[in-house]
Formats: sequence, C-alpha cells, structure tokens
Amino acid sequence: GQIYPSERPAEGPANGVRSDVSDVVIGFAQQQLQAPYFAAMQVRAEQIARDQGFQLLFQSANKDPAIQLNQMQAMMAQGADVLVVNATSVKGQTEMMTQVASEIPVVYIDTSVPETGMTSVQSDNLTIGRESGKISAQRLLDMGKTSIKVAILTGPATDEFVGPARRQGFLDGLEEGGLPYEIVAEQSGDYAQDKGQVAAENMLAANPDVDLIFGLNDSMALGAYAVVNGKAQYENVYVAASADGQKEALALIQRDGCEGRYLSTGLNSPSLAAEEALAIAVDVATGKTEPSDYPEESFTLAVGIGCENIEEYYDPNSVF
Amino acid sequence: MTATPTVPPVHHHEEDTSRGTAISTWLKGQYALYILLALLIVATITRGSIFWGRTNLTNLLLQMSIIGVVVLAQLIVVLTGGIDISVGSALGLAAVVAAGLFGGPSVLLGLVVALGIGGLIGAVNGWLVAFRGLEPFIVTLGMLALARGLVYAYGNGIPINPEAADSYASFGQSTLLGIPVLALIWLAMAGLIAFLLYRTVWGRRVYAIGSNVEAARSSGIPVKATLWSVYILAGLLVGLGGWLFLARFASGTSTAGNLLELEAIAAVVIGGARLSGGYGKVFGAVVGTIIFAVIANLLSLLNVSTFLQDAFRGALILVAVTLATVQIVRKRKTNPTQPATA
Amino acid sequence: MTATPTVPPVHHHEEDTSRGTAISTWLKGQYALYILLALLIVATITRGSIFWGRTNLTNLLLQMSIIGVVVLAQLIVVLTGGIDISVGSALGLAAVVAAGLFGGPSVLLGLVVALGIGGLIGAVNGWLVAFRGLEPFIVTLGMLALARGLVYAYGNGIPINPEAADSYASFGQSTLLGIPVLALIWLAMAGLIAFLLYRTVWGRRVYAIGSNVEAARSSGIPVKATLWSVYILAGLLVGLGGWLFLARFASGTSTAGNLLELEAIAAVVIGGARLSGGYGKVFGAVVGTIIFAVIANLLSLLNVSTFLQDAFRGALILVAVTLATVQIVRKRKTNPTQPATA
Amino acid sequence: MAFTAVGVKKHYPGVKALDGVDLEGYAGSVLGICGANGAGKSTFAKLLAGVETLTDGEITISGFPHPVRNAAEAERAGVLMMHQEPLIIDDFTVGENVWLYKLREGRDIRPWARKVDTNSAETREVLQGVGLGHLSTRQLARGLGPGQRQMLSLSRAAVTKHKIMILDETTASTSEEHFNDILRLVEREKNEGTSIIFVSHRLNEVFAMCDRIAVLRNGTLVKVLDAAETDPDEVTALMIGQALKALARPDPVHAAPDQVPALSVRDLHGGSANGVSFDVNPGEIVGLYGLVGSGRSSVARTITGQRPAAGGSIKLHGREVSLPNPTAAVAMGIAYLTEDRRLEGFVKDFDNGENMSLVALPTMAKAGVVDAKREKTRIRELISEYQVKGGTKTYTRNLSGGNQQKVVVAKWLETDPEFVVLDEPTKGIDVGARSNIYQIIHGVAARGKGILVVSSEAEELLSLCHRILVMRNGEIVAEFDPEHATTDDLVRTALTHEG
Ligand SMILES: Nc1ncnc2c1ncn2[C@@H]1O[C@H](COP(=O)(O)OP(=O)(O)OP(=O)(O)O)[C@@H](O)[C@H]1O
Ligand SMILES: Nc1ncnc2c1ncn2[C@@H]1O[C@H](COP(=O)(O)OP(=O)(O)OP(=O)(O)O)[C@@H](O)[C@H]1O
Ligand SMILES: [Mg+2]
Ligand SMILES: [Mg+2]
Repeated sequence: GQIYPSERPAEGPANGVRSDVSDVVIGFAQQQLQAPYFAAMQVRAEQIARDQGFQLLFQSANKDPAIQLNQMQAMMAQGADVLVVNATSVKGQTEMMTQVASEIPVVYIDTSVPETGMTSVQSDNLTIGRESGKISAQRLLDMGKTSIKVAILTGPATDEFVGPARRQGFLDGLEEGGLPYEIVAEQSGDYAQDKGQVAAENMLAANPDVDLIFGLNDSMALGAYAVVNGKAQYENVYVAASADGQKEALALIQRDGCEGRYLSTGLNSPSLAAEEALAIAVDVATGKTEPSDYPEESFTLAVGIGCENIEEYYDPNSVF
Repeated sequence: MTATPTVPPVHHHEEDTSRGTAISTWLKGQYALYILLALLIVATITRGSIFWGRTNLTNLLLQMSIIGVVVLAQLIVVLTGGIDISVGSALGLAAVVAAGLFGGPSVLLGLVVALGIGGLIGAVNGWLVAFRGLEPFIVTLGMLALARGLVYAYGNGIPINPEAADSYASFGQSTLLGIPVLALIWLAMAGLIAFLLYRTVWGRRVYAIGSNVEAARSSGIPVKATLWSVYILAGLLVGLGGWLFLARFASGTSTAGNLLELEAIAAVVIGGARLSGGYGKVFGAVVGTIIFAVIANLLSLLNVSTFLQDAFRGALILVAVTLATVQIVRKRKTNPTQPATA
Repeated sequence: MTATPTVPPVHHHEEDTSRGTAISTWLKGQYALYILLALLIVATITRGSIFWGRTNLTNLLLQMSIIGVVVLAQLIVVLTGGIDISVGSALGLAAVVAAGLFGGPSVLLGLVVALGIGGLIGAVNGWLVAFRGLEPFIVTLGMLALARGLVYAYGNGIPINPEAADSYASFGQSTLLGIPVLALIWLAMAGLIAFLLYRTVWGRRVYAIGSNVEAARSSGIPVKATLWSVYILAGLLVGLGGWLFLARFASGTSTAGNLLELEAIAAVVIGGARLSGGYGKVFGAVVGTIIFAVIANLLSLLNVSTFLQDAFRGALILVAVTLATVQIVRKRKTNPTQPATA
Repeated sequence: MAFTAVGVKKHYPGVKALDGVDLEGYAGSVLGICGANGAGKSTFAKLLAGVETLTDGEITISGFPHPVRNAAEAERAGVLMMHQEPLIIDDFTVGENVWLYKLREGRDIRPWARKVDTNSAETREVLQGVGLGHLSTRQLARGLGPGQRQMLSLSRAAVTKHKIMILDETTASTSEEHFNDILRLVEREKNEGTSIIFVSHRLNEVFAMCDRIAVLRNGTLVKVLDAAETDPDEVTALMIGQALKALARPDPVHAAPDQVPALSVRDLHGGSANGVSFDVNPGEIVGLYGLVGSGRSSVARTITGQRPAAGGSIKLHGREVSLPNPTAAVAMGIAYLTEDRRLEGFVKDFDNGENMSLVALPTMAKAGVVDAKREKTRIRELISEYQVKGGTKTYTRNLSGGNQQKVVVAKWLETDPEFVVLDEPTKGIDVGARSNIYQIIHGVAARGKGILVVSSEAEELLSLCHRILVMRNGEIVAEFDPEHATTDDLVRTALTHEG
C-alpha cells in the first residue's frame, strides 16, 4: 500500500470548511529559531492567533527537513486545517511537500518549495539586499571612495537560497550605486552575532585594508560592528547588512545618523510576512477563498534602510 | 562511566530454572521499558485518540526507522567500549552521494552506493581505532567533520535530488500489511544484529572485548580484526540508514543526519547499554529508539511551545532516568560492593 | 637442560634523577604538542606575517579564552571517567540569565549570577551522577536539552542585551601588559585547576576515582562527595565561561555556547586525556584548546570556502592524530598488553 | 620434550625481567618454577603462552613448525595458561567463561559461526571438577571472589586441547581443600602426557606436585633441581640467596581482666556471615580460618564498612560504631586490606608512591594541600621497608604480583590504624618478604592495635597469630590456640560437615 495515495494538491481545508474562525486549526511549521528573525515571527503569529481566536500549532525544525516532516505530520494528526510552512530546504523537500500538500493546503512563508503547495508569501531577498547595497554605495561614494574592498559574513554551508540571494542582491546594489568592489574575504558567521564577531575578527586580521564588511543579516553585522567599534586600526572599516532590520542595528543607525559606521540594512519584516500568510490560511480554512485563488508567489515589502529613512522604521518597542 | 544499574545482583546461587522467575528477573532490569510505558500512559491520557490513531502510529514508525538503524550501529560500537559520533554525518554523506552519483538513476543502485559509502567510512574509523589504537571519540569526531564537509562540498550545500526521486518517494511510503516497509527493514536489521550478537562467536567476541579488552587479547581473541569488523558493520548500517533517508525524503539534503549521533547514543544508553562497553542489549536499544521518537512525537502532539520543547525534553529525560533508578538505587544499598561509578 | 650456576647480577629500578631524561620522557608523551607545532609551521608558511601579527594573536587569545575555561571544566569531569555534554547549553543559560536578570545592570552582578547558574547546573548533574549512580552521558544530555530550552524560553529566542552592555564590551576588550584580560582569566583558571589536581588531596582523589573507582571506594575515599564537588566545580567554570561570553560579545544570544561540548571534549581528548578516566593533564587540555582555536583561525585566514571548512577540519584532525601516534604505535608493538582502546 | 626455551630475554623499559633463560619442559612431567617476587616467573609463563613478545631468544614447542609469536599461535601449539590474575570476563556468565577459549582465532572464525552451549551438563560437570559445583552456569562472573576466579579459569583445562599447561600461582588464594582438587587434575593431565608448569610461593605445594624445580633469580635461571633430591631449604637458599630464619612467634599478649577489647563483634550478619561473635584485644593478632566460601571475607568486609551489616553490633574500644561505608571506617581508624588486589587493591594509573600514600594522604597534607616533600620522603622509606622491587615512580600495575601486594599492604599499614583487618595479606608474596611482612604485623600489634588476619593457609595462621577462629558455613565453629594446634586440626574442623 501507499501512505499518500494521491499527488494532486488538496483542494480545500484538510477537515472541510469551518464556519467559525474559532474552530480553525492552523499549523505553523517554522524552519528554525536560532536567529531572532524567526523567533519574532513566532511571537507575532501567536499574537494574531490570540486576537482572532483560531488555534495555532507552532513547531520549529532546527533547520532539518527530517524534523520538519515529523512535525507537519504531527500537526495533521492533530487536525490542522491549513499549514503555514517556512521550508527548511528549497530544493530538498519537493517530494516530501508534494505528499504533504496532497492532504492539506500549504501556505509558504519566507522560504518555499517551488511547484508544491498553494501559494507563498516571501520576502524578496534579492531586492532587499539590492536596496541596502545601494544605500551603502551612496554613503561610501559620499566619503570619496571610488572603489572598495569587501569582506562578507555569510550563512552556514546549508544556506541554499536566502543567503545567496541576499549576497547577490547587495553586490548588485553596490554596482548599481556605481561603486566598483573587490571581494577579499568571505567567511561564515552562521547568522549568529557571536560567530559573526569571530569570523569578522579573523577576516579583518588577514585583510586590515577592507573598506566594508557586510553580513547577510544584522546579527552577524552587529558582531562585525563590535570588532571595528573603537579600534584605531579599523577606523576606516564600515559595516552593513543586506537584510533583516533588527532593532539593535536600527538603533545604531538612528543613534549615529549619517556619520555612523553602520551604513545600511534591508527591511525584512517578520511581522508583515506572518500577518499575510496567516490571513490567507484563515481565509482558506473558513471557505472565504479557495486554494486555487492564489498566485504561486507574492512578495512582502522590500526596502533598504539607511540613515536617511531610519525614522520611518525604527521602533524601540518592537520585539525584533 | 557509571555502572549500569541493570547489572544483575551479584550473588545468586540457585539456577533460575522456573520460567516465572526468569521473566520476573528480566522485568526487573528493563527500566527503559518502564520509561516507555510511563510515556505511553501520558500520551494516552493527554492525546489518546490522536496518538493511537492510525495516521500517527504510521508516522511514528516512519520516524523511528532511520534513527533506529543508526542506533543499532551505535549499539555494536558502544558494546566494544567505543563510541561513534560520525554516524550522523556518515548517513548524510551516504544519502547525498547515493542521490547524486550518476544522477541517482535507480533505487537499487542507490542502495549499493549508500552501503559502499557507509562501509568505507566505517572501515576507516575502524582501522584507525583497531590498528592505530586511537581513541574512538577523536577519530569519529574527525570523521564527523570530514563527512559533513564532504556533504557540503558535494552539493555546495544545495540538496541533491536523485533522478529516481519518484521511485524513492513511492518506495518510502509503501506499506506491507499496513506497516511501513521502512519500519520493517529496521526491525529486520534489529533481528539480524540480535542474531549476530547473541548467537554467534563473533557476538561473544564483541562482548568480551568490551568487557575486558586485555583479557580478550590474552585469551587469543582476534581483538583488532573483531573491532574492525564492528566498525565496518556499523558503517554499513549507517549507509543503509542513508538510503532509508533517501527513501523517506527523496532528496539528499545537506542537513541529512545532522545531530543524529547524540540521539543515537542517548537511545543506546537509555536502553541500558554501558558506555564503557561489554553490556547492552538490542531490545534495550530498540526501546530506547522508541522512547525518543515518542517524546518528540508527544511534544509535537501536545503542541508544547517551541521555546519550551527543548526544556521539556530535557526535563523528561532527567525525570525518567532518575525515577527509573529509584528502585535500583535502593537495591544497591543492600549491595554496596557494586561501584557507584565503574 | 642448562643451569647457570653463577649468581645473577642484582638489578634494581633506578630513579630517573637526571633532569635530561625526565624532560625527554615527558617530550615523548606530548603528541598534542607536535600537532600544535605542525599547525604553527603550516600557519607560518602560508600566512606567517598575518598569523603572527599582533592583531591576530590578540584575536586568537580572545577566541580561546571562553572555550578554554569550558575545556578545563570538561577535563576534570573526564578525569573522573564521566563526560559533560551540557557545558555548551549551561554556558548559554548562564550568559543569558546574567544578561537579563534585573536587566543586567552591572558586570559584577553578572558574574555572581553566571557563577550561580553554572554552579546550580553542575550541582544537579553531579547529584544525579554521584548519588543516583546515573550515566553522566544521559544526565548531561538531559541537561543539555533542558538548559538550551530555558535559554530559548528566557528570551523567546531573541538576544538579551544587558543594561551594562558597554561596560561588558569595554571590559572584554581590556588588556593587561598587552594581553587580553579574558585570556589572563583563562590562564589563571588553568593554573588554579592544575594546582587543585596536582597539589591537593582532592586532586589525587579525582584521579583515583577515575582510574579505579572500586579501589578508591575501598580505600575510604568519599567517592560520592568528591564526584559531586567535581561537577559543581565544572559548573562554576562553565558559569564563568558564560560571563566571559558576555564580556566578549556584550549580548546574551540564544545560540551562545551551541555545540561547544563537542569541541571541549575533543580538546580534552586531543590533549591526551583518556575518556574512561584517570588520565589527563591540564597542560594537554590547554594545548588541545589552542590546537582547535588555531585550526579555526587558520581556515579563516586562508579564507577557505565555507563548503570546504568542515572537510578540512576533519581531515586535519584525522591526519594529525594518526601521524602523532605512528611512533606511539611502534612503541606499543613491543608492549602489546596495552589496550588498543582505553 | 614439550618445549625448549633458549636464551630467552624480556626487557621492559628500565627492567630486565628475564635476561637469558634456557629451560626445557618434558611431557608428562611437572616443572615447578620458584623465585622471589619479581624474579620473572610470570614473565616466563607469559612468553611461553605468547601473551608477551620476546625481546630476544627463542621458544620452540614440539610439533609446532616455528617459534611462537603470539597468543593465537601458542594456543595452536597447545599451550594453556592460567594467569596469575585469571582471565575472566566479568560480564560473561560462569558458563561462558568456562568456554572462553572457544572464541579464539583459528577456530570458528566465520562470523556466523554459532557459539557453544555454555549451560550444558558438561559445563556443570567441569565446574564440579574444580570445586565450583555450587555455582550456577548462568550467574555473572562479576561477583566471584579471587579464589573462585582462579578455579573457574582452571576449569578450562578440561575443555581445551593442550600439551602444555601453566599454573601461575593458581593456588595463591585457595585453601588446602582446593589444592587437592588441583592435585587430582594435575595427576590426570600428567597421565595424558601434558607438560605442566607450576608456579607457587608455597613450597610444600611445589614439592607435593613437581618432578623438577627451576629456580629463578632476578631474571636468570639459577638452577634446575630434581624434586626428589632436594628440600625446601635448598630451594629457599637458591631463591633469595640465604637460608631462611625460622619465624619467631609473636610475644603472647597478657590481657588485663577488665580490658576493653579493641574490637567486639556480636551476632553479626552480613553477606554469608551468619551470627558471628568474637573479640579482639589490643595487641592481639587473631586468625580467621575457613574454606573458600565459608564467609571469612564477609565478616572482614562487614566489620570494615566495605559492606553494610545486616544485623548485629560492632564495638570499637567499647563504643558501638556504625560503618555505612569505608570512608566512615577509615575515619575511625579501621583498615581493610582487600583479598581482591586486582579489583580494589591499587589504582591502575597510579605509581607506587601515589598508591602507597592514597589512604594516608590527608595526614601528609596541610589544609588539603599535599606536602610533596614529606610524601616523597615517606614513600622512599616505605619502598625499602617493604622490599618493593620497583621505584616510587613505577606504575604499580607493572610490578610483579607479589610486589603489588607489598604496595597494598604498605598503603594500609601506613595509616597507623587502630584496628586492622588483613584478608589474605601474603597472597603471592615470596618466603623472604613474607617474614618481613610478619615482622611488620607483629610491630603493629606490639603498639597495642588489634589485628584480624584472614587466610587460607593454616600454616601461616599458626605461626602468625595469638588465637585462631575457624569458620564454617558463615559461623564460627571453633577456636584454637596455635601453640597446641596443627594444620590438620584446622583443616579438619573447617571441613567437618554438620550433623
Ligand atoms: N608490563 C610491565 N612493564 C614493566 N615492567 C614489568 C611489566 N611486567 C612485569 N614487569 C617487571 O618484570 C619483573 C618480573 O616480573 P614477573 O611478574 O615475571 O615476576 P614474578 O616472578 O612472577 O613475581 P611474583 O612472584 O611477584 O609474581 C618485575 O620486576 C616486574 O616489575
Ligand atoms: N549476601 C550473600 N548471600 C549469599 N551468599 C553470599 C553473600 N555474600 C557473599 N556470598 C557468597 O558466599 C561465599 C563466601 O563469601 P566470603 O567471601 O565471605 O567467604 P570466604 O571464606 O572469604 O571465601 P573466599 O575465599 O572465596 O573469599 C562466596 O561464594 C560469596 O559469593
Ligand atoms: Mg608472578
Ligand atoms: Mg575470602
């Protein structure tokens, strides 16, 4: 026999249409919690569930597709109507998600598995990175630089999609901004502040003449900032991030304004994404819409944040 | 390492010929079984209908089968007094290469490749441990990093989907008499290892080496060859695990098998094996596997907050092992020649 | 049949009084030192000027000091024949709570809190191991999950920045005679542990328990109390490590100390300690710490691709330990009663 | 000719354990090997059994094409060795230990080869033959005492084909009763044409069993004697270079009528001890005799906190004490010299110095910090006082069995205990060093301490003690005054069955 007899995507909520929002059960399969961005998404999702009164099953997979499958299956066993999934692997979950999506509608958030599920709410990492890159390029041009040496803090080796997009976007942004660059070093900081700091230390020791060190998220860039901050030998090194808009980074940009050394970051709002994805899920579960009503993907707002537009985005009371 | 509390009481002179006594003696040692029982009771009370539902049981079996095979590999290594922390990475490498080599055109070829990779890794580990006399921990730590590094290098961190992804996927979810085939493969392996350990000369050698390697050597037991064969067999099992991974997920992801080593060792230990070697049972290892799978499943079913899941899992382990030994500690009081730690 | 009627010459064991012999005997055992030497030579050839530059050396010292303290904690546990895989999570918890409790208003209060958390975790681990007779592996595995879970729960996964972040940061960067203060703290701890292990009754007891717990018990050594004190001391060291983490990164991140346990155990083992207990030196552990820090630093300086770093690290470990034992294995050939696996 | 050893040398770092020994063994004949502790007896045996590798020289075994190089080859050549520390796998059952050698190379090498039935009637019969008939074949070997372990390893003789059998101090911790079992077994083997090597420090046993006696000294062969044409005095003289002075009996103790006993035990239960009562006065050496398994060690362990008492009272100098663990006992000045040297005697990774100061260390420390100089000086003194053949920095595990025993005795007596229990104190110690140990024990008694000596050797107790208690089935059944008792009296009392 076969456990999942069909390969066609589910056409309606797994347990039939619910008449009332309070009967709805939504499973949220998060890919990991190791970075604040993902943690903030959970906090927002739980808030929404409380406000609207549906039941939220939230699990996080530690970046492991195997664990994620187990968790999704457990959610289905508990009667979830719709799944919101932040996939752990873009390429590696195709068959798995085909099987899962044959029994339950799947809304992707942040990271999706192409050709499976009903729709995806993504942040446009390429654009976010590009916008941040442009702002950084402008600042550096204003300082009179005509070309720069760059060091990059990347994600782990398992970072198959989001990281490379952010990296490419940022570099494109530098180019579009009219600033030629040379990459002199590139090391992983695992998206974590402490690992980022250590990697930055090493790269800067090997290449003290770097002009810009940028991280694929704010946590790592903050680590790099801690290295250069207050050290005479690195006074000409500037820091930027391609994405996230983490509170601490925004605070730095806010504090030092256009004199600061933390040049830019990109907005990747966990709250916005969570709101949109859950709205779709609830609509499908209550029969307001059908899975086939949605496009394959939609993007959340993508902007770069620098010293000039920081006021719009900095909120000292936000979780993230 | 602490003496395993399941070691039978030191002095008993009569032959336990009556079957009843034998069973009751056996039951006394099975504290892993009590932990499992307690877990199942908790599961039944809190989420009975869902937990015992057909869907969930099928899921559980599937979730256990891959780690289950790895636990068996870990068991035979632990029995010799060694440890293999490379099992997770080795599984990952076997899965990725089996998915990618020649494009991964067939499920059967994948099996051969996965076994080959696993066996090769086991052979290298075993050679260094047996013939070079190196600490298993440091050898397999090196292998852990090396194999994982090769996984990344092989696909540049991007998952590798075999050409035969469809066949893998449909094989992975096929059932026989309602039981997932992957689970059947796991149980067959458990049977095979049990046979090898309990019924063959090789098995006795494994236990002898783990219990007292010097006595084993002086008795003329081929210590090095046996150790090597143990690591190779463990490698083959891990390779099989990699293939099962492909069957279940139809893709060789670069995280395949990540952190599996900790869980495998934990399952072996909670199943009553002694990390210093010479004592441990296949049945215990199987129960240990089930325990960890049920814990993970139950935390999911209870929808415990993700932030708290780790904390719950940890607390559960601590409480379980502590409670299970209350009685054993009491027994030890009357028999204090038993070491507190051995 | 031949009988030698001449009275044989009396042979007796001379004490090695000559200093030269003592040093050469000592040098023979220091294979970790050779690995380090080889690494340093590689570093000098490939990236000499940068590697030996002031900035990089300062970085290296800073990078070593946190893990260095944890390695010391691991060492004393390993000496008793135990293992502590909760060190990483415990460090994380100590760091996060020290950063968050009362808002983390002062560096000194942070130290007290971090030591308190570390000591408490150590006390629980130690109590379960010493007085309940549980396997250290399974106990600390439970604690690994529990402490990490509490880290997540405490800050909902979001980093906690102490109010005194600036003081932490400036303290973390301060130097004394050009040497980072954090590194000095680490070295002072190494000195303290060396003193405790080699010069005190307590230290002798630790080794005795690790080597032969039954002999220790039978000789009237308070095995349980000593074991407990070892885990508590280890916990305090880990707590100190958490505080050093704060001083260095000025933020209690939820990943603080992640996977530190593997590296700590590896450093202890490559430093020559035996996982089954009773044998190991502080000097070796310090060298082991340096080895792993230099490997990571070097891979970074050489700008090795992320995809290949793990593979390089693994291969390096395997090659290093294999080469270093070529001579040892040869020695062992003449003395085959030595166990292959200890 | 069963084996020929020519120019055999074995050098350890710093020690020439054997330095050119030529020796031959004949089929159907027993060769005794005598020598002081550390003379190289065990080393020779291990070389013959292929367990250690020769530094130089050659050992050939008749019928085997080339000199043996390892344990597997020696086994194929027909060598069966009973090690001084018997090869027992603790996690195996008694039955599995009997058949341990079935796991050797050369036989059943195929991994799927099925193991033998270790609980068969044959197994039980074999155990019966070495006096272990009361053991279950299914019980773990872990719980067995040293004597039982020796006999268990001896049982393998009945299930292994061999042409040469080596008994290395197999009788060291067994009593007279078991020696008779061994004697019978050796007779049988001799008749089948086995060449036997017997190593023992009990000269009476050597003379009872052997046809020829080889005397080793410091790694060289002094002489090979015909047993019929020599006597114990000549052997002793060859062994230690001088004739042995007869042992002086200890001075009698004169107990004052109202004296409080150093130790007073009433109705003690624990282990196999079953309602035992006795007193030991200050300055008195009391012997405890009995057969293997009579419960002597249970008494010794219970009154020293090594195992908790199941009932009864223990008074030290008139004060009732509770001894939940050895730590408490040591704190009260009660010392227990274990009979199980391998398991509890010394710390494997400690050198002689560290082992000897293990218990007394707190007295050599200030505020927990060891006074290294004081420790070192004291250790040096102890090494020479106890005639340990080895340096302070030598690992105790590398010493010969007898020298290990000396280290362990020194470790306990160094604490200056109030009450001392010695379980088989001279196990494996040569005749020369033995009288030295006796003198030390006498010295302790002379300082007014109470001493209880457990031994399987009646003769030892008769010459060492003021008073001898005999145990049978966990109870004390008789008391003897050594002045008027003989070995025979003791053995007969110990053996007599109730009824
Ligand atoms: N593994 C070893 N390493 C170093 N020295 C050793 C080792 N084994 C034995 N020796 C030394 O070899 C010498 C001979 O030891 P052996 O065990 O043969 O003595 P023995 O005659 O059996 O003494 P005993 O009567 O005490 O058993 C001793 O000095 C001993 O210290
Ligand atoms: N609690 C117990 N109940 C029953 N039998 C026991 C108990 N404890 C020990 N025994 C057994 O009783 C026997 C005698 O033990 P003990 O060691 O006290 O005697 P022993 O005369 O010193 O013998 P040995 O010479 O073997 O040391 C041993 O076989 C031992 O296994
Ligand atoms: Mg000997
Ligand atoms: Mg006894």
